[in-house]
Amino acid sequence: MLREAAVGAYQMLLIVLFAPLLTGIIKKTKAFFQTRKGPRVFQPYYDLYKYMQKESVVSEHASWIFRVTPHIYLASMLTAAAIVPVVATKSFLDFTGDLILIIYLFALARFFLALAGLDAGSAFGGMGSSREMAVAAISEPAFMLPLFTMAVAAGTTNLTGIVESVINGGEGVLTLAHLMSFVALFIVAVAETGRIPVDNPDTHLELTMIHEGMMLEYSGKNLALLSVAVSIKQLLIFTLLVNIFFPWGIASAFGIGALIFGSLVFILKVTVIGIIMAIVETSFAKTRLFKVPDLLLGSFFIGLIGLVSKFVFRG
Amino acid sequence: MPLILLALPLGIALLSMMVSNRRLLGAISIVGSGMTVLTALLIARQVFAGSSVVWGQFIVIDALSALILCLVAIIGLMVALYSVGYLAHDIRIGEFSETRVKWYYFWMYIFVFTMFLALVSANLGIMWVAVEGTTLATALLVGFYNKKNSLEAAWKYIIICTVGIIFALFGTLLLHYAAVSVTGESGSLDWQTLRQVAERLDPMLLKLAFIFALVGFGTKVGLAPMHTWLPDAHSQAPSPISAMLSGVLLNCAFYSIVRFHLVVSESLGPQFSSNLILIFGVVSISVALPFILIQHDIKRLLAYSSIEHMGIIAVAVGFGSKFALYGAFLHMINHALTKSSLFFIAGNVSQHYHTKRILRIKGLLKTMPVTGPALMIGGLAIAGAPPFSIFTSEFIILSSGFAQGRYAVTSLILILITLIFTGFIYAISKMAFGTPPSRVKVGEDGKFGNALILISLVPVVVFGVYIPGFIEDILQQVTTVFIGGNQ
Amino acid sequence: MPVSAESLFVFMLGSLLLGAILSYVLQKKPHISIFMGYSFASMASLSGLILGPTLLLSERSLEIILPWSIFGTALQFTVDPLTAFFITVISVLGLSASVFSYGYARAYIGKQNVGLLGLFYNLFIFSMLALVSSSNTFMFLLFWEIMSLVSYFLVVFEHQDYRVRRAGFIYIVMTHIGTAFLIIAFLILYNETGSYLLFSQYAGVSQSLSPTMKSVIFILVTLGFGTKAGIVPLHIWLPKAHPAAPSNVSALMSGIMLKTAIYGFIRITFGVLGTGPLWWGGLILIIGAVSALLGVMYALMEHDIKGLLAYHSVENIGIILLGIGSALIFVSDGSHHLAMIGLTAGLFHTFNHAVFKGLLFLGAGAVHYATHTRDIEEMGGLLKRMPWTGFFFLIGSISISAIPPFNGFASEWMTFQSLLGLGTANLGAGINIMGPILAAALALTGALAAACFVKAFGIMFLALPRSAKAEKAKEVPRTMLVGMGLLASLCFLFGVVPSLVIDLLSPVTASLLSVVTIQMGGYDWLAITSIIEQGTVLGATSISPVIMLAVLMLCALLVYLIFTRFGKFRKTRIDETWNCGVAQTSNMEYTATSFSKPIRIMFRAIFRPTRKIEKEYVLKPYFTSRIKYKGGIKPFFEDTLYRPQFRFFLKLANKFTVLQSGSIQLYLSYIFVTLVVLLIFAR
Amino acid sequence: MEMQNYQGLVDFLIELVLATVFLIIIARRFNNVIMAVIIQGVLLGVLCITLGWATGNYEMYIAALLTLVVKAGIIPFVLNKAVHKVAINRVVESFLSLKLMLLFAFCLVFTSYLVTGQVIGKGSGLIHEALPAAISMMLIGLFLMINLKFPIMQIVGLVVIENGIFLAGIGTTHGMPLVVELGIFMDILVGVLIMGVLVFQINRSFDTIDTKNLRNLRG
Repeated sequence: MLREAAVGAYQMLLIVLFAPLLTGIIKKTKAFFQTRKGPRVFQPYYDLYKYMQKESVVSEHASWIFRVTPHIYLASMLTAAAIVPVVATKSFLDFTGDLILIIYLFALARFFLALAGLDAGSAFGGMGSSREMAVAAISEPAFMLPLFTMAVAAGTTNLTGIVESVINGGEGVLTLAHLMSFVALFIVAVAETGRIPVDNPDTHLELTMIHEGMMLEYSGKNLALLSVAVSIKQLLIFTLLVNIFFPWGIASAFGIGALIFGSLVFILKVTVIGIIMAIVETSFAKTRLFKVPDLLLGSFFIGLIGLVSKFVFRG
Repeated sequence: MPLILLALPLGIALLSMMVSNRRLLGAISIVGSGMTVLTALLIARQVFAGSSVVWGQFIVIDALSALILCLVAIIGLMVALYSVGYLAHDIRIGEFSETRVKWYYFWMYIFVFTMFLALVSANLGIMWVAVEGTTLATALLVGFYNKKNSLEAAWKYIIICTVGIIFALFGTLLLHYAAVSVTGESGSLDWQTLRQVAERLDPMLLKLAFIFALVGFGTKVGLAPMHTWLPDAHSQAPSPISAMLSGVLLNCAFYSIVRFHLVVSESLGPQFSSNLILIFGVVSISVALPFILIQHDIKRLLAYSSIEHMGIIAVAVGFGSKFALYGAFLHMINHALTKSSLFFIAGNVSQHYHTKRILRIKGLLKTMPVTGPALMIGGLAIAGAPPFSIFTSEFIILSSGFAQGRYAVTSLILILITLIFTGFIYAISKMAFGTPPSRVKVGEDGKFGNALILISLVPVVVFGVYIPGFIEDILQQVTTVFIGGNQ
Repeated sequence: MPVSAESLFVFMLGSLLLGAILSYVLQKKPHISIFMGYSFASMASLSGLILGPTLLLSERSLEIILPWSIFGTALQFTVDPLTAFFITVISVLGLSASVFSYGYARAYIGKQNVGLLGLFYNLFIFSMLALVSSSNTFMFLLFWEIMSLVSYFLVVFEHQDYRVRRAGFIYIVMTHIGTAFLIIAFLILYNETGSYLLFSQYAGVSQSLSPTMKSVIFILVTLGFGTKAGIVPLHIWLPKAHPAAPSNVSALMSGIMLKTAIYGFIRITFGVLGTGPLWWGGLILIIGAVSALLGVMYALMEHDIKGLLAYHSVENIGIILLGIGSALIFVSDGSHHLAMIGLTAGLFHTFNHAVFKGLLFLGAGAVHYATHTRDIEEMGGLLKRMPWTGFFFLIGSISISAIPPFNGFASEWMTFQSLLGLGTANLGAGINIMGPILAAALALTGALAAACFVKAFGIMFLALPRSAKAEKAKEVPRTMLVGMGLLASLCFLFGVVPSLVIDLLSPVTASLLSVVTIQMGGYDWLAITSIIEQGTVLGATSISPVIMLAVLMLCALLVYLIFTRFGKFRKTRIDETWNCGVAQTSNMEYTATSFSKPIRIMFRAIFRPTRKIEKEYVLKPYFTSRIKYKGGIKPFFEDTLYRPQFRFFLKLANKFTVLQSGSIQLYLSYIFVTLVVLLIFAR
Repeated sequence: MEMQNYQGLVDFLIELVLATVFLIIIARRFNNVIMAVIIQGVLLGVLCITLGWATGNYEMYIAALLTLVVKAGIIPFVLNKAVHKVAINRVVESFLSLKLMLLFAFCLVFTSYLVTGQVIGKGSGLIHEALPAAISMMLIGLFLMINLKFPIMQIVGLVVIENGIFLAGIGTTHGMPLVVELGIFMDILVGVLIMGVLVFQINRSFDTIDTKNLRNLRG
């Protein structure tokens, strides 16, 4: 019990601590491919520290929604982090939630952030909220479908259950359905983490931004909370990607050695995903907002092919 | 007793001729009608206690006649009560002079007399004479306003009804011809005798006789496509008379068809005449539908609704099962009460707004705090919405249709009724709701008529959820009039 | 003092009738009338709230036989578990709405007849309670129609407005046509099963029905109840009628009146028809998915707050039907244990929808009360002016968007589980594929609902007021807040402790699916666990909203501590919104129309957006003085499905009037022709 | 009975009655129409007397008397008065031309003979002749009502129909019971009187009596 709790806390901590680093790695990689030097990989940590020292400015028109949003956002990401299996299949709180809950925790965070975007009354925030909710709406089914394919295969929506069923399935699991679902989910992950070609995480040009628009009014400590939460969300999505589709290497017991091995493998895997993401980002241009549905629709159809192949080809 | 019943209206009619004071006339009519109701109820009590009332060879009253008799008497009383205020209003605004009031009462009581005569006579020939008499008695009442439209209506009424009913005379004649060799001259048109000897009559002639009688009396009932006089007459007559026409005259005419039907089905089996009646019923409901949907005259709307309801009763009689007949006569009671009070309401409304056009009547709920809600209730009731009585009887009729496995035709009727409901609710909501036009003053015209409307709506509401034991008993007895001969 | 359940039931119905009469009689003294009317309604709801759960937990049924009969059919009320559950649902919302109405109805004093409102309000609750308790089809139809009529009167309560009358007309027509289907279905049932009117007796004999007849009845029932429930495309009355009614009534209409249709549907399909072919469930699933998706999409385009909520009713009915549909599929397969999840999901969502939609409608009513407008474009900044209303509305918004830890999530989660259960079922690839796709559709629905409520809440309550009306808004009276608060706390309670409701549901599913023991894992205070059948774990999925909430709170606390303890500045500075250096005005805010624009464009195939730009020039074509932009969407179903039919019918009816063209010769020839035809054919 | 002896005479009278219907069709002026109605009434009366003589049924004499008084007396009188009072243009107008009307009427006669021939077997004596004639008269009467334009002509049509039924009555069963017969006569009498009153009133309100003006009530 205590041990499980300790492992749970460890997994959470790992996520929280590693998340800014991953952001740094992605930025660095992007810089590399853009033949820039780029900031250091630890830059996000410095940024956070810097934000913490700054004064928070809150709009006079904003309500309490604006103030609580960073807390709720970060808290729900932390809660999600407590549930997702990271280095070990079993997490302390795995009975508390399943993949549906995780996605809806993201929704909770998004809901408040979108409200906060509207709260200050500035047009930019509203634009960000509006676009965010639209993109989220169409990415949601595309996000869910591949996960559901996996869940149906495993017979449960519990993440630990899914992970275990993939591991126990041996080589047989690497089917068309499996791969298609992975590809589909990967495409959605681009949208969910707010990256090119859907969104540009580095822009502050009002007309192109989605996610940044909502956060435009935030400053100081509030901004710190939000940025760390956003990178946690990104890491969590990558975690889902790797641990659901390629869980091999994850610790199935709570031995110290297995945990250390699991942690290393996990870091390796998400870093790889991060690098791939950075490559994708540098090789595409940002699309128009109204082209985004096409992309996500494509992802949905790939997921659908995965689902259909699962039942039609039984593979 | 039956003689008193016949003598009373005749007496009042003659008395009215001698009086010219409006108030006195009203008093005579109310007192007389009250006495008529008493007599009718006494007769009904005797009949429903188990023995039919017979006087000589010409008068027989069984459960069926007694039921309609009571309806005629009761609605007659209500009309008498309502007429007082209605006529007073019309005289006040100069629609007609006071001297004509006595003619109104004269013809009205002649009308009541002829209806009673039709109901009590044992002889189908005399019944025919009486039914034709109702046309003649009401023709001048329909044209009472002496305006272009009312005269036109009266003219169409008398011509079409006379032509129609003359075919019924031919039907009666054929029946007579078929029967005379069996029964001899005296009993040849006596419906009791005819039912007994029906099996010995020539079926071919009976068929012909029934067809003529159905078309003839059907004209009077307002079965489509012989209904054409009905909307004109009902809309142009003074509202109390419309109430009487719609509420009871149609029932009396229907009664005549039923008498023929009973004789004929005895001989030919129930199929032939039932199916014909059923077809006419369905056609009537269908024909009423489009006119109700786009109607713009409140009284015509009610008139078409009468066609519809006569169609429903016809359908129920066509179904012919005990349950259906129960529903048919319950429906007859419900329709008579609801429709007559609706005509009173329409009378109030048209007098208050000086128009019968639905589109020009607005905000009734506000301008007429009693009549408005009453229109709402009455309209919903007549359209077949629960918890009002007509829903109950329609439900019974429909279920008996389904219980016979006639899914298609019963579903069709149900759909037609539903669409008719649409038309009604549209019209009612147009009139009841909204902001009243400024020219119309707020407030009811007379307390008396309103109380009457409310009283007559009481059974409409009550019968929807609760049918008193005695009504149930009466209806059972009426249905045995049908079933009794068959089984 | 021990009170028998029977007398409680009679008291419940009786006090509603009394309340109806009293509030009408006392209409000359509006304050007393309001007090009397809603006190009796509250009392009745309170007794219903005691009665329902008591009967459910003690697993007892109740029969009350009226002392008279109509054509030989005994009139009786029966309260079985399903009924008891619906009594509970009705009472919960009835209580809150009644408390709310104390304050709300005051707004009508001097403008409308509050006595009449009280009369119909009480009768409305009465008819719904009586409807779900009716034990035979005649009474069912009777109360069904009374309910329709009373609600019609409530819809047209403010009948001075032309649009209200039109909405009422469409409503009553649609619902009456729906009823016609029901009557046909019931009467076929009546004949085919050998002339019983009692639901309980149907159940026994319905197995002898031919499969075709069963399916015919099923279709009729689906159409009939579907019209009332507002399934697409029979929903068109709903977004018109709900906004037209007073808000306390809209809450009841949307929250519970639609649910009576769900009640009837479950009563007939599960209670009477029983096992049916697979396509029944498939049909219901597709109807559910389409209703859910289109409902929420149209809601997004709606800027009348009550119209928006009304479209969300369509959506939520769809979600309920997704649960019920999957249950139907499992029933046809014989897997009653799996069916139980679907049914529980459907019924749970029924309850939840009643709670949060009731809350939202009451909130909308409160906002309307304070601002005298329903157009959300004219609101804004209300959270500061009406903090409690705003808070409750926020809770409602989160709940309806199915976001944890509120109740909407709990039931939608169960619906997800039942849909994914289809994916694992052994019913062929078609069903297997359908399950996850429908689940994805549900996910889309949820996300769109969230978008919609971000729009609704954000535009209504946040930022600067967009009009003088909103500027002058004040918090509503306390009774209204209590009414909303009650529902808001239930939203939270059922979200965190779903077993409160699910425990009540187990006798219901047990009675309908004849699954004797409840094996749905431990429905304890912690978790919803999926089922265990015959010892094998079919799916060990669980969530525990309580623990999740605890973790969430803990994390939030932690974050808060970090936030306050670290850093140089302890306080935040209040300053202007950054707006490229220009002072912020309400004109700069994002509007609801612009908020929903991306979605309008993305789903243009469905919305068919229209835009109209009018320009006025100072000097053509270079200097414009004014640009007027008008955007909208095409009402697809009205344009294609209803209006042409309606026109056609009217045209046809007009054509028929030549029959009565006034010529007496023509009339005579009808008689002539009839006679000749009869002589020829009937001889 | 000595019926057979009079069969020829009776048949002849019946055919004459039928012929008067054609007189009405051909008549172009109201006076002639009314004259034809009188002739028809008189012929019916004579037929009644003949039948009464033949069968020894005293009721027939009463019927004959009534026929002569009502149908050949009062009704034509009322009609005549109405015509003189209201009809400015005393020419009968119809929808169909005279030729077509005649053709139609012949068809109706033919059909009724055909149809009644099927209904009633051969050799039923009197009825064999009277019934088809009666039905012809009813149908032609109705046809006249449909086809002729003035309200007064509709009364005439009605009278023709009634005469047809009366013919059928006396022809088949020597009339219905006397009470009924009396009632029928009274109805017809009162009916025509009331129609006459209405015609006066319509004329007063409309200033004319053409039925094309009577088409306000529709829908």
